[in-house]
Amino acid sequence: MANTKTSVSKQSSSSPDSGPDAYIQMYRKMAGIRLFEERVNDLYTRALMPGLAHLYIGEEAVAVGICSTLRSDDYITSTHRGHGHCLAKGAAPDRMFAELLGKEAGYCRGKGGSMHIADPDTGNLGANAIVGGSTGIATGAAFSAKRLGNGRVSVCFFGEGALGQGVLYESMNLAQLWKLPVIYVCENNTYNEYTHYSETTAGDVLGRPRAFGILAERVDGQDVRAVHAAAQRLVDRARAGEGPAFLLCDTYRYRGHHVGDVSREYYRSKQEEQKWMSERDPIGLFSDWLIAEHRATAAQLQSISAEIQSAMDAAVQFALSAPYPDPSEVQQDVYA
Amino acid sequence: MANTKTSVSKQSSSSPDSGPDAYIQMYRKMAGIRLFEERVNDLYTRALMPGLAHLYIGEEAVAVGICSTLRSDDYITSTHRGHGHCLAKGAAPDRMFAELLGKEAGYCRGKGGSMHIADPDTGNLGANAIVGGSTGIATGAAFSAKRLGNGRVSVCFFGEGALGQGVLYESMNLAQLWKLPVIYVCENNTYNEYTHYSETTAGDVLGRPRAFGILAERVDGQDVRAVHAAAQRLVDRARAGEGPAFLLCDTYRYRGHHVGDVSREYYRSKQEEQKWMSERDPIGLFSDWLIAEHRATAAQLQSISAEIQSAMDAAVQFALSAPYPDPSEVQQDVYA
Amino acid sequence: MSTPEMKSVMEPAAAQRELTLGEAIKEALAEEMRRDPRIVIMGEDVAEAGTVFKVLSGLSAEFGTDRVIDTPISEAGFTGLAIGAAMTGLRPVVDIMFGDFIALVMDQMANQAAKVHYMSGGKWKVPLVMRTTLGASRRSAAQHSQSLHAWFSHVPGLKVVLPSTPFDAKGLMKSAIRDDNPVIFFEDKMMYKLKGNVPAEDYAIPLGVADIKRSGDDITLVATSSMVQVALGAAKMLEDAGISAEVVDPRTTWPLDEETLVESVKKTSRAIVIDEGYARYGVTAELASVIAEGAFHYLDQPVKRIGAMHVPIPFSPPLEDVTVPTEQMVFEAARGMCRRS
Amino acid sequence: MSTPEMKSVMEPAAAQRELTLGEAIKEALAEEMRRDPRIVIMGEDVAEAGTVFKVLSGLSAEFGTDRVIDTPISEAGFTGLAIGAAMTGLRPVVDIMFGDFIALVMDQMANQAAKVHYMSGGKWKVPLVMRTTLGASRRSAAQHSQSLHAWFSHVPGLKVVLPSTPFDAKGLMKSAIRDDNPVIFFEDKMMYKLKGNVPAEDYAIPLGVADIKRSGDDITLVATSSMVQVALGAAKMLEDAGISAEVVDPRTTWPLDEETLVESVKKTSRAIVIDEGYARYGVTAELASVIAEGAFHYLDQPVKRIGAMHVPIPFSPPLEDVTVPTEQMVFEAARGMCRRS
Ligand SMILES: Cc1ncc(C[n+]2csc(CCOP(=O)(O)OP(=O)(O)O)c2C)c(N)n1
Ligand SMILES: Cc1ncc(C[n+]2csc(CCOP(=O)(O)OP(=O)(O)O)c2C)c(N)n1
Ligand SMILES: [Mg+2]
Ligand SMILES: [Mg+2]
Repeated sequence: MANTKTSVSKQSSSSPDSGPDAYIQMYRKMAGIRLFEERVNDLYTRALMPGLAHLYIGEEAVAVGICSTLRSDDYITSTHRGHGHCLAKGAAPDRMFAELLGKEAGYCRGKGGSMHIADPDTGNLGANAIVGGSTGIATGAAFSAKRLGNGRVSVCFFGEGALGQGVLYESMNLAQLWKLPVIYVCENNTYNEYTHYSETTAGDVLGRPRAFGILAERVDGQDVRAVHAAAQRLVDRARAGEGPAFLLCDTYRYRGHHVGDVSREYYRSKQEEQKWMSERDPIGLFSDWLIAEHRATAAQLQSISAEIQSAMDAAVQFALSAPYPDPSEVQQDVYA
Repeated sequence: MANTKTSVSKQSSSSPDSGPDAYIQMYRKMAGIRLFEERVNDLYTRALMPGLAHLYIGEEAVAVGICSTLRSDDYITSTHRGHGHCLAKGAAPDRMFAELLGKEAGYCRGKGGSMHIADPDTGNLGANAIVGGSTGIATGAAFSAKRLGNGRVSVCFFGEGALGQGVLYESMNLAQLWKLPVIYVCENNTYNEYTHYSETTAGDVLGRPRAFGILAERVDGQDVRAVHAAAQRLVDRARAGEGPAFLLCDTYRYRGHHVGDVSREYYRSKQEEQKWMSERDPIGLFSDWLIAEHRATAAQLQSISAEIQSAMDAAVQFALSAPYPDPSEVQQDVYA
Repeated sequence: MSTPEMKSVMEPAAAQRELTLGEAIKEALAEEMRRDPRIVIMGEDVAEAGTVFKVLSGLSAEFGTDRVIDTPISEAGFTGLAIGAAMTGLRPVVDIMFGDFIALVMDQMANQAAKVHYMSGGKWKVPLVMRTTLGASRRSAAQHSQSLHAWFSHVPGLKVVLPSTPFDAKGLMKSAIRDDNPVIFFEDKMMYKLKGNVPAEDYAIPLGVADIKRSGDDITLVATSSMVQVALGAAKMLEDAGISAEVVDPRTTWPLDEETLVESVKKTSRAIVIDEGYARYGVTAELASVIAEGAFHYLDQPVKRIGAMHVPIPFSPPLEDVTVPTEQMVFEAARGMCRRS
Repeated sequence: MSTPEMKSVMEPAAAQRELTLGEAIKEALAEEMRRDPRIVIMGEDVAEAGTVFKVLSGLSAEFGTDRVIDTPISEAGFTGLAIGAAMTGLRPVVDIMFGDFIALVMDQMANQAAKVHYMSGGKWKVPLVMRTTLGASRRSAAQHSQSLHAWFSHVPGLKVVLPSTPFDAKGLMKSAIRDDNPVIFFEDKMMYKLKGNVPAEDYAIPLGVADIKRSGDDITLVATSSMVQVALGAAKMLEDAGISAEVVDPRTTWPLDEETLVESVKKTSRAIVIDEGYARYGVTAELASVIAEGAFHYLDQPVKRIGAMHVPIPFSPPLEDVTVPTEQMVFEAARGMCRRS
């Protein structure tokens, strides 16, 4: 049996790979996700988007901090709240929007929708609408990577609600037994739908991976540099064959569980929301830092946003005018 | 979230409830289980018993140490290796044998067999042939006990193989969140069937319940007094409303995974078996202690064994000559 | 719209009260919880949120969060817990948010709950109700759209209920709660807002009694859950085309009221079975087989089965729309059958 | 005993080699593993122990414990892992010791493996084989005796194989391994020692092609897995009674070779469907429906279904014995049907 590693080495939160360009790149991704999600909100409330939309707004630093340490052939699995992960891993907004609208040009030809974006070209094994449903899949991709010796790592994103699912523990046990290059990223945004996580989660979250001998760390999920630095260490370690890790990211979703969840007072206060948005906004914190450290000017950041806005305009336009798949496609791709 | 309690208070291994009579009673139970299982082995190898038989020989101190702290209306759930638990909780050998032979006089009218002995009169919720399958049930019985305020506790017996099943973690989380009077008793007999537990179990076993905030202790499962003392503390605590606990008992099964598992050299050595049997036999250790402490003489213990032997003769005879259920019973009791 | 036994409660003026199907279910639960303190509800977001479909809104306010209990996202764990609680003196109602998630509780339901009574020789009982959903058409994609009631219907020891109207929902829920066996209650997500007559008086509809939702002579439409509404819609279209359709709702797939199904088809000599689960190895296969066996010499053509198309449910609206049975489909199939012979 | 395509490999003298069904499965796995290094086997006690049924004995010695991998008792976990591995370049063969335990992997198989290809618009593939068992009669009681293949047969995206002879087992296993979809391979525990002809040459039997195991004119016995052996036994008894029975084995419940089933019944005009799963909402319902629909005008009486009795499988031998279909039962049913008309 492996030893339990519980120590967390405190390092500076800026990592060697993150030169000024890398930081701007991360900023661009975070702003891109934020603006993408704003458009989703808009499409949804204008009844142009079918189904459900779970927005990632407020949590951008997690996906970007992690994915900025990954190679494009590394794997991720994602969740019902998955747009941010997919974009951070390299998905193009136009095909994302197309998928969200059920169009043929979407990543899944419209068959998956918001909760099932998948894309082999960016190593995206798929968003998953079963809470905890992808923990085995992510672990299996790490198994392949190790077996095939291709040096890839696999990242399993999940909300803290997935801590309730037994398959997570089964997967972590396997990962540690077989020393697989998988990083379990727990996005603790404080709520399982409409229930505070403290009502569903006994004991100590980090103790859970640690009980299986898995190196586990906790990081401020609103600080993209901290997330990036922690992820870089864990990813490097996994790539070097040193086994799995678990990263707990404290974060917050600004909006409802899904777009339709508008009256939230019965489970959380407006003050709480306001506090996170005004004091802990990942994009605000990061842009303040970039400006204070003279890595960018406010004007530069604004022009990046403007650039993204017009790219989003075009992407939305692309998706809105793209055709639906022909109904005859419905029986295609049931079997390979 | 509840705090993680990790401290284990070291107490004397003799407990206040265990006067001389109580010890003799425990000895009687342990010898009873051993001799019961010898008869099962005999019946099985003489092809008089259908199905499979998983013997508890070598592990008697666990079931007896635990159940000797329970009230008759307390609950237990058991496993495929369940005869010892059922007997320790109060089942009568004659109806046990009858069940093992598929007779109408058996605890389940022959419908359950060796792996499904159940008996409301002794609080036995049932043995279970799904590894980990009863962790929820035991937790639910504790939920009822707390809700109904009847002061009962529930004990969930399982082998260390069940540490592989996610539902155990889901159950422990619920038990700690809701402070339920349930004791998880992990019988680590070193093997999951034909695989050493170290090949299937990453990290630290006690860390697992502790991660959920559950008080967890480890005890020598061959020392019935130690098991009894630890159980007494945990059961008292649960009964007092202080919540669940986990007791890891190190033990060993002397025989094969089931009676038919006779060539075991490929997964464990004869020396290993011999060592446990000669040095760590729970009945031998306990009788040595009883004699050394002048709580019983060798002659007294021998006469107890002789008594049990003739009771077993009668019980086996009862079962062998008992009738099978009428085939028309097959459609009874599908629905209540 | 009622079984013979139920007629009396349907007749009086009080019967004119209208509830939605969701309200009818909540009312059944509330009334039973007032009557029997052993009943507890547990599931994800059932308390203050009143479930994601808001079906249980207000129950936690009346009964407290000690009896309407939010759980972690641990379907297998809390189902197992509920089984143990049911064995030891409580009567839990377990909420599984989407029917697709029953895949996570198959061991607890099929290997444990369904078998406890039998394996113990009739000694332990599991009085448990599992409420869950079925039905597509909400653009929820493949993991939130399935109708998997065939799985449970296949397992002896379980009972499976599929209400199609608010009246039935309330009466069947009462029987489910009062039953001493594990009962799974499937609610079509698209029907929660459906309104119908629900008398204020206490009544229960026995499990295992089919209901003739509409009488007719030319063809029998056997339908379950929301497909009953589809069949009734098709029956109206057929009426305009001069065809008289009888709509029979088994209401429970197990126990199954074979006789009512078979007698109807003996009368009409034609049958279509409509169920929103996959037709392949699904509920339509059993119902069609029962009819084909029981009414063999009366049938003038094969029983037709209509179910979900045998594909994972796609997200894209124009694709999803062709996977589920519609009034038009049933109408055309029925008209074709009535013309042919 | 062979499909048309397979005839050639059956004819030569080499075909006289006999293997048990267990050996045939092992040989298929070993040959494919030699051919394709991407294949790995994982499951509980599959390595040195060679499974509890000893079916894989020796494979870990040849291929190493890196390719024949013992897992913890975590059916959902290692199935999920295998799905991810299948998506990313390996071809895992997963072993679920008893078919009853598939209840633990329904989410992984039905919500994940079955849907990945479709949900991703055809981009990701899941080339995975799940081997598991079915069948009662071993006095193993209710949680170790079920035949739950109907559950998987109901789920689009999965393929389901039920070999009935060593020859079929080897050829079907090869196709299952070479298939790019999740395939579940159900092996009857009671058939592992069954001997039969298995040619040494490489061959594969396509999935979705039924096999006429015996020709006859008076009645068609459609049977799956070990029930094929039961049907063949009954056919011999029937022959002595002057009745000529045709035995048709679909070999895969999905894809399903409807045509061969229907054509046989068109010829004989009588059919019995025999499957060891529960008849209710089970495989017999689908097969009977397909026949009743496809051969409606040829049938002179209803298709008869014979499956496990609708009860949890009891432990006690005299009880268990009456729950499973026997040669005698099939013989009597067939004789009754042939007399009646
Ligand atoms: C197995 C399962 N159970 C329940 C649900 C319904 N559900 C969807 S999201 C969600 C809450 C998830 O919370 P968390 O994991 O914290 O993710 P978040 O939404 O906060 O990002 C639930 C219960 C589901 N999709 N899958
Ligand atoms: C869910 C499940 N998977 C696999 C099995 C087959 N099986 C029966 S006993 C056993 C080993 C159990 O090991 P452990 O829990 O340590 O108990 P022990 O036999 O050592 O008492 C296995 C794998 C099972 N019964 N249930
Ligand atoms: Mg959350
Ligand atoms: Mg063990």
